[in-house]
Amino acid sequence: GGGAQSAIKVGLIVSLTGNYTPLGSEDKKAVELAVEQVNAQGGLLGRKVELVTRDDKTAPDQGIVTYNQIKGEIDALIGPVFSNSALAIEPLAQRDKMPYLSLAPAQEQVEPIKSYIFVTPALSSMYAERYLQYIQAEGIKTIAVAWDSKSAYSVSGHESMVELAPKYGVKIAVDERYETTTSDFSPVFQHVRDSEAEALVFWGSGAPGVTAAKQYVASGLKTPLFLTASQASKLWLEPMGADAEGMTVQSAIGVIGEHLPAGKQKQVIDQMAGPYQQKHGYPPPQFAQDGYSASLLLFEAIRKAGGTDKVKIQQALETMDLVTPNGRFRYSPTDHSGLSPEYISVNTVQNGRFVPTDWAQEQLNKTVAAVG
Amino acid sequence: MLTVTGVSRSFGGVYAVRDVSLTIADGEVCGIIGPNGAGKSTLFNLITGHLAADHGQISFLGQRVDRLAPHRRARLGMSIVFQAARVFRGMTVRENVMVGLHGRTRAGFVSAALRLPRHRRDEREIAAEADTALERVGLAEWADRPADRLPIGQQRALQLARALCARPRLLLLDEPASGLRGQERERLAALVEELRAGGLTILLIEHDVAFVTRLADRVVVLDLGQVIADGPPAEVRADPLVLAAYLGQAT
Amino acid sequence: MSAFLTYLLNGLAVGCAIALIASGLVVIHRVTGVVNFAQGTFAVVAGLCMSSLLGMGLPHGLSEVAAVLVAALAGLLTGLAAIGRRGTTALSALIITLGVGVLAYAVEIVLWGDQPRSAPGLAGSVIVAGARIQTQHLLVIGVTAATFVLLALFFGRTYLGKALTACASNPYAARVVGIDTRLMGLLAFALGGLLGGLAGVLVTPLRPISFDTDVTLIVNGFAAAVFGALTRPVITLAGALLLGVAETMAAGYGYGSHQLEIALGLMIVVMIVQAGRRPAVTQEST
Amino acid sequence: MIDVKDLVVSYGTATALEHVTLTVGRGELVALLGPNGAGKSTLANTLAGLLTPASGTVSIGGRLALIPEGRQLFPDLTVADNLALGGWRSGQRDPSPVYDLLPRLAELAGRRAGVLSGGEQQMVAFGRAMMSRPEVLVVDELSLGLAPNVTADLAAHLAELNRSQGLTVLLIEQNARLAFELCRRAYVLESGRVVTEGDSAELAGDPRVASAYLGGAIT
Amino acid sequence: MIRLVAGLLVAAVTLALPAVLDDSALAVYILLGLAAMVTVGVSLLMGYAGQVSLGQGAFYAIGAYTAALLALGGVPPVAGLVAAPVVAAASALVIGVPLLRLRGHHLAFATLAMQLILLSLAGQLEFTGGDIGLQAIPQFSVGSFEAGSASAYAYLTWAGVALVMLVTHNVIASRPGRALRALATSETAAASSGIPVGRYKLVVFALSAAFAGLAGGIYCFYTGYVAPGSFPVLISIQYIVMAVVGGLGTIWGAVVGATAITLLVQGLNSLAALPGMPSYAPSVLSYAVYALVLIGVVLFLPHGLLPAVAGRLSRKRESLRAR
Ligand SMILES: Nc1ncnc2c1ncn2[C@@H]1O[C@H](COP(=O)(O)OP(=O)(O)OP(=O)(O)O)[C@@H](O)[C@H]1O
Ligand SMILES: Nc1ncnc2c1ncn2[C@@H]1O[C@H](COP(=O)(O)OP(=O)(O)OP(=O)(O)O)[C@@H](O)[C@H]1O
Ligand SMILES: CC(C)C[C@H](N)C(=O)O
Ligand SMILES: [Mg+2]
Ligand SMILES: [Mg+2]
Repeated sequence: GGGAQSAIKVGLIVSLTGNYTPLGSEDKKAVELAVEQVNAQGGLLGRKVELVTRDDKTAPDQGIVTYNQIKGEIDALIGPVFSNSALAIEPLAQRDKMPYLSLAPAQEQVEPIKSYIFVTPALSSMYAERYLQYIQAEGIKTIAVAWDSKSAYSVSGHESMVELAPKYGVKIAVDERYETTTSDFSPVFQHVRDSEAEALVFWGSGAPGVTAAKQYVASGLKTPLFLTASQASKLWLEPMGADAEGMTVQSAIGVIGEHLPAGKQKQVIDQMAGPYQQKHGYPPPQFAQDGYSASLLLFEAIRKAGGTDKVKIQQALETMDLVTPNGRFRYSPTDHSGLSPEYISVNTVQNGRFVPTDWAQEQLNKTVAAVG
Repeated sequence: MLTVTGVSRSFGGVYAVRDVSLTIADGEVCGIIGPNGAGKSTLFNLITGHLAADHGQISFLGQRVDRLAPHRRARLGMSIVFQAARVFRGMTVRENVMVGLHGRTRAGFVSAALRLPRHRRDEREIAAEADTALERVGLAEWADRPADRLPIGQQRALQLARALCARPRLLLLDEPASGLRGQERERLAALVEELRAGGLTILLIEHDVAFVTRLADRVVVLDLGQVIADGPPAEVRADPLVLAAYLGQAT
Repeated sequence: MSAFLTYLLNGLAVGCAIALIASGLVVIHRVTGVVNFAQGTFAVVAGLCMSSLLGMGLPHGLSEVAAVLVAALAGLLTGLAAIGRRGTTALSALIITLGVGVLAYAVEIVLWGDQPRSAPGLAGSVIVAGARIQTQHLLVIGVTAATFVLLALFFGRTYLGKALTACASNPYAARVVGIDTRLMGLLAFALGGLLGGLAGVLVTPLRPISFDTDVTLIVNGFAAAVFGALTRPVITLAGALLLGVAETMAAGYGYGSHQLEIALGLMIVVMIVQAGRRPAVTQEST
Repeated sequence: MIDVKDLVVSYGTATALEHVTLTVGRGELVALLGPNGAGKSTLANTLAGLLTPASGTVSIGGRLALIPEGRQLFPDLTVADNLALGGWRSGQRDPSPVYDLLPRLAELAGRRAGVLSGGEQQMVAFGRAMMSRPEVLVVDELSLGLAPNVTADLAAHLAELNRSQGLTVLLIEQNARLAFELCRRAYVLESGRVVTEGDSAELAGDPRVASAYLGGAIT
Repeated sequence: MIRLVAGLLVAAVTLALPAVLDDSALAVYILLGLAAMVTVGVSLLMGYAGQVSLGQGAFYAIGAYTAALLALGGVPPVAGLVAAPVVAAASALVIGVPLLRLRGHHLAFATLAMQLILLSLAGQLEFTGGDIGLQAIPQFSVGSFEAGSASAYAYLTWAGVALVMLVTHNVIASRPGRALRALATSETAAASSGIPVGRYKLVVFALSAAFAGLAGGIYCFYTGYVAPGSFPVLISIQYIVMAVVGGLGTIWGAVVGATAITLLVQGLNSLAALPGMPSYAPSVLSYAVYALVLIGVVLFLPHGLLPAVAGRLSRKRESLRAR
């Protein structure tokens, strides 16, 4: 970006076609909303913000092509929701010293840390840990875990869960893999039925989330079903319909904004949720929260950097402390994920909406109070 | 040259060839006739290895061949002209015939990919020999045409040229004259005579009995998968069994 | 034992759903010689339609029938593109059906958005000999069984069925005896669309459908249909059941993350064994 | 019955028939001779409505059946089904009259047509055409691959149908002797043009025709 | 003569492009070349030898993983790049022995299944990096020269394309090539001419796999990242589409097809992302327009782009001569 009056250009590469279209299109809506809002307030540092959007077609090589296409004109990049695309672009962004905020949750992005790469969604390890905290609080000792062996998100979530379970005194009695294309979960339920597990934690995103949950209802299994944040959206709620009632689902704090006590956190969430709902007719799902949070983080960094100097933006990000709909981010040179498990809620579905459990409500009240 | 001993082949319980034994001497032209569905083509497929026999043995040039793959038998010196024209699509007439030289040449993928000198020399020789064969069957002027557009008669001639290119010791012809008119038949007969004079052993299936009579030293008659007559043409044509099963009162 | 039976029954249900997709492929290929890569699309279109119609308050039954008819229409339109023009080869037609599938993405996204949808089906489950199975699964099994019986009878016993088969067996000869191969081909595409629609309507309550679900559907359906040489309904059904049961059993007995490898690998092995029994001459002779 | 005027048919840029005019009267048996590639099959296919003429007219005065070159069966269907489909136009479904004529086919009824021997296939092709109860029959190579006794039987059958029911036949046949025996009149086609036409006996006497079509090993 | 001039012209343009294109265009140019390389193999396999592979992406992946694993293991990149086609071809030989007993649709399915199985395994195995894949693959280098720039990769890629085309050209116009074309029509007749049908099918399968493997090797160095997600089954189908659209059974057709499809996809992608486009633009443009163009080309140019253009040119030339 050149003179003081020229626009600040933010790159956005997400999946607008291909498998991850439903995710990428939500991200895009939220980022567009954030840009609109900042421009309505006179822009950043007096300059307009302009989005340069590209479609990675849910393919890593396309991600690289599009990155190469726009890298010359953008000041910073909000990167793909598809972990594989993100991982393909990140080395290039790092080489070009391009400030990069990722929408993908893969752990590998921050292990090892690359100085220009920052992650916005909570990592799956955090979701795992949060669930274990909840499970411990509920007095559950034995659980079953099912996970999609073809999804990076679910693989690493499962791994963290296995690793952390002893710390919370939880035993994993059934450890069940399935595939993204699995269309029949009765074997999983059968194995859970035959075990002592007191809860079934289900890792997966996309179609299996709905398929399994529906078949769970039909199977008549009494062991409660725990789903992770991948299901915390209308993508899951709508096809589930009444079958979802009573199920336990994790989410980012932003998804249950209406249940939070007033304060800074709630205010930030409402700042997006209201207009989003108005514009699109439904509350912002998980992926929209990520997109919006990434935008806020980037805008704040540019503000702090006082311009679009990439080195300065990077420095600003590494000292970032900002409340977003995803929670309070505290990036540091040793932490490019910035979030902690406190910003994850554990909900049940009531009347087609996510409502925090008592335990989660209590925890979140504390978290939010700490934010101020 | 060729000895077939007790060979049988059935398809789902129906015998197409049943316990056939046959000895073909070097340089002999042997006609095979018989009613439709008698098992003539099946016998050819058994000899050339395109079908596996249920029982029996086949020896060629003193060697057991009944376990060998078709291309191995071809390389030993058997060439067949099929009843149904099998012309290679997407290739010119000349290229089709050049395929016939496959068994006699060596250049493989590597020398072709690298265009080694030996390969270039080979190619020149192959093309030259193919042209000679085309000349012999009267297809020279068609050499550069796409082969699959040829009229039926020319397709038969093409198959014959391809078979000859392999310089076979034994040539199996399955109804080579069908679809040919008088003049063309005449020319084919002349060619077969020329080949015989050159010492080639030939097995000839044909429903044109006059054609067979003229060319064959000996005629074998198959019916219901079995040999019902075997002898000099004139004798066989007079055989009452053959008359009843095959010739009818037409001749 | 009851675990085994559970896996078996559920595997059969999964297989039946695959078989329905495959049946459309078989019908179309058997008549036109075209492998219809838009077959999964018909199911998706029907599923999405059904969810919309139900959402608009139309009763069950009516919604399903309407959705299946829309799929049949989609089949007909696909047929017009794929075989409507004289001189389109089977390979070109295949690429056209691929194109139709992609084109459908755009239409579906504009009409229904990119989010997955579902629809209610038969709720609850039934206990069969100690094994629990979803009622909707039973419905799938029942409809599939009926469909295949009808298909087998139609192609094997009826004159029209034979005339349809004749079209792909030798299109030139079909015209020689006076059969209008184009009309028959379009009929087959419409029937294929109908069968695809049936699959979509039955599957949507079991798993969410979005515009790109067709890929999974077609991969499984193609596997089963190829198993039946793309022409034989009964063997196709066997292939589909093999696929479904293998997947469920693999999951049931602890190989959940290798379902795909096991099921597809098994199919390849069976095909190779079958192929070894057929000499090349008997396949080529005209 | 068959009336062809000034017919031109081409494949892409190549013209296969050039201004062909030809008639076959009701109840007539007419032979069509010509070297390979003359355009005989092209004419047959055009008569059957399978090729569209570039110009000229074709009119057929009754139900036409074609025995196409190269048999052209439905290889995946049984012999019985192949025959039954021959009756697509006429509505005749029962193949028993064909079985009476060609008893061999009755034995083969349940066999897939694709695995039959060459001659057996030719019999099916003949039978299939008969199933449509044709008034006009166009035969592209009758004797192809058939045993002599079968050829003779079929020729006799055609002659009989011609006598009893007035069947009109256009016979394309390389075995000119057979053609001249069966048909009273003949056309000779060369390079897409009719070069000679006339009485069979006359043509058989024409030295040019005789050497081209009657020569060779045929007794 | 005209052919020679045209060939030289194409070569000159190919060589000049990397120097004049910017990074973003170069990325397209490289991916286009890689696709062309694989497609030439598909065309050889399908258009000449008559064997269908719906799993060519598997060999692309094998090449990429081979080069990546070797490079990460400290082997010089050149060795990795040489190993990529070799390992791909070797895998094809092993897989081909059972698979090539199948014909037609059966073979098409089996190759598709093979790719699914292979990717599934790559996604689960430790040493292939699971679903996340292999990252931080070093740049390609020869001795002390490192291919850091996109133009270096462009030259590498197009050198590969030229090599692949040359090999294919030499093979098809020769004894083994004739044998391949023959067995495509009739395996029995081919065998009767002494062609070892099974072995030839295997070799051509391996050769086409080697082309895909070479492309995969270059891909891995260029992107520096390899994962199962990089090789969806759809790319295998895309190669077939490219081969058919360009014109099956012609070498240049494969290149033309790859170029046409890649440019179409990239063009629509850029168009859809222009500011001011409605939110459904990406799907409508990338799906609908792509599909309509594809259907239109296949319907109206059934033999493919190249034969259609070549046919038109030669007809024009003929009519000129006639005048
Ligand atoms: N693959 C097969 N499956 C079943 N039956 C077959 C098969 N191949 C041949 N037959 C049967 O075997 C018998 C012998 O067939 P073959 O082709 O050898 O006869 P042919 O003597 O050559 O007859 P033609 O003179 O009519 O060509 C026939 O009845 C045929 O139907
Ligand atoms: N599908 C086609 N495309 C292009 N040319 C064709 C086609 N079919 C036939 N021809 C050409 O048309 C001409 C006439 O062919 P046709 O098959 O009618 O000859 P024919 O007299 O029946 O020969 P035969 O005695 O060999 O059966 C030939 O030159 C042939 O090569
Ligand atoms: C929660 C989602 C953003 C995770 C996504 N399904 C992935 O694997 O990348
Ligand atoms: Mg025979
Ligand atoms: Mg003809």
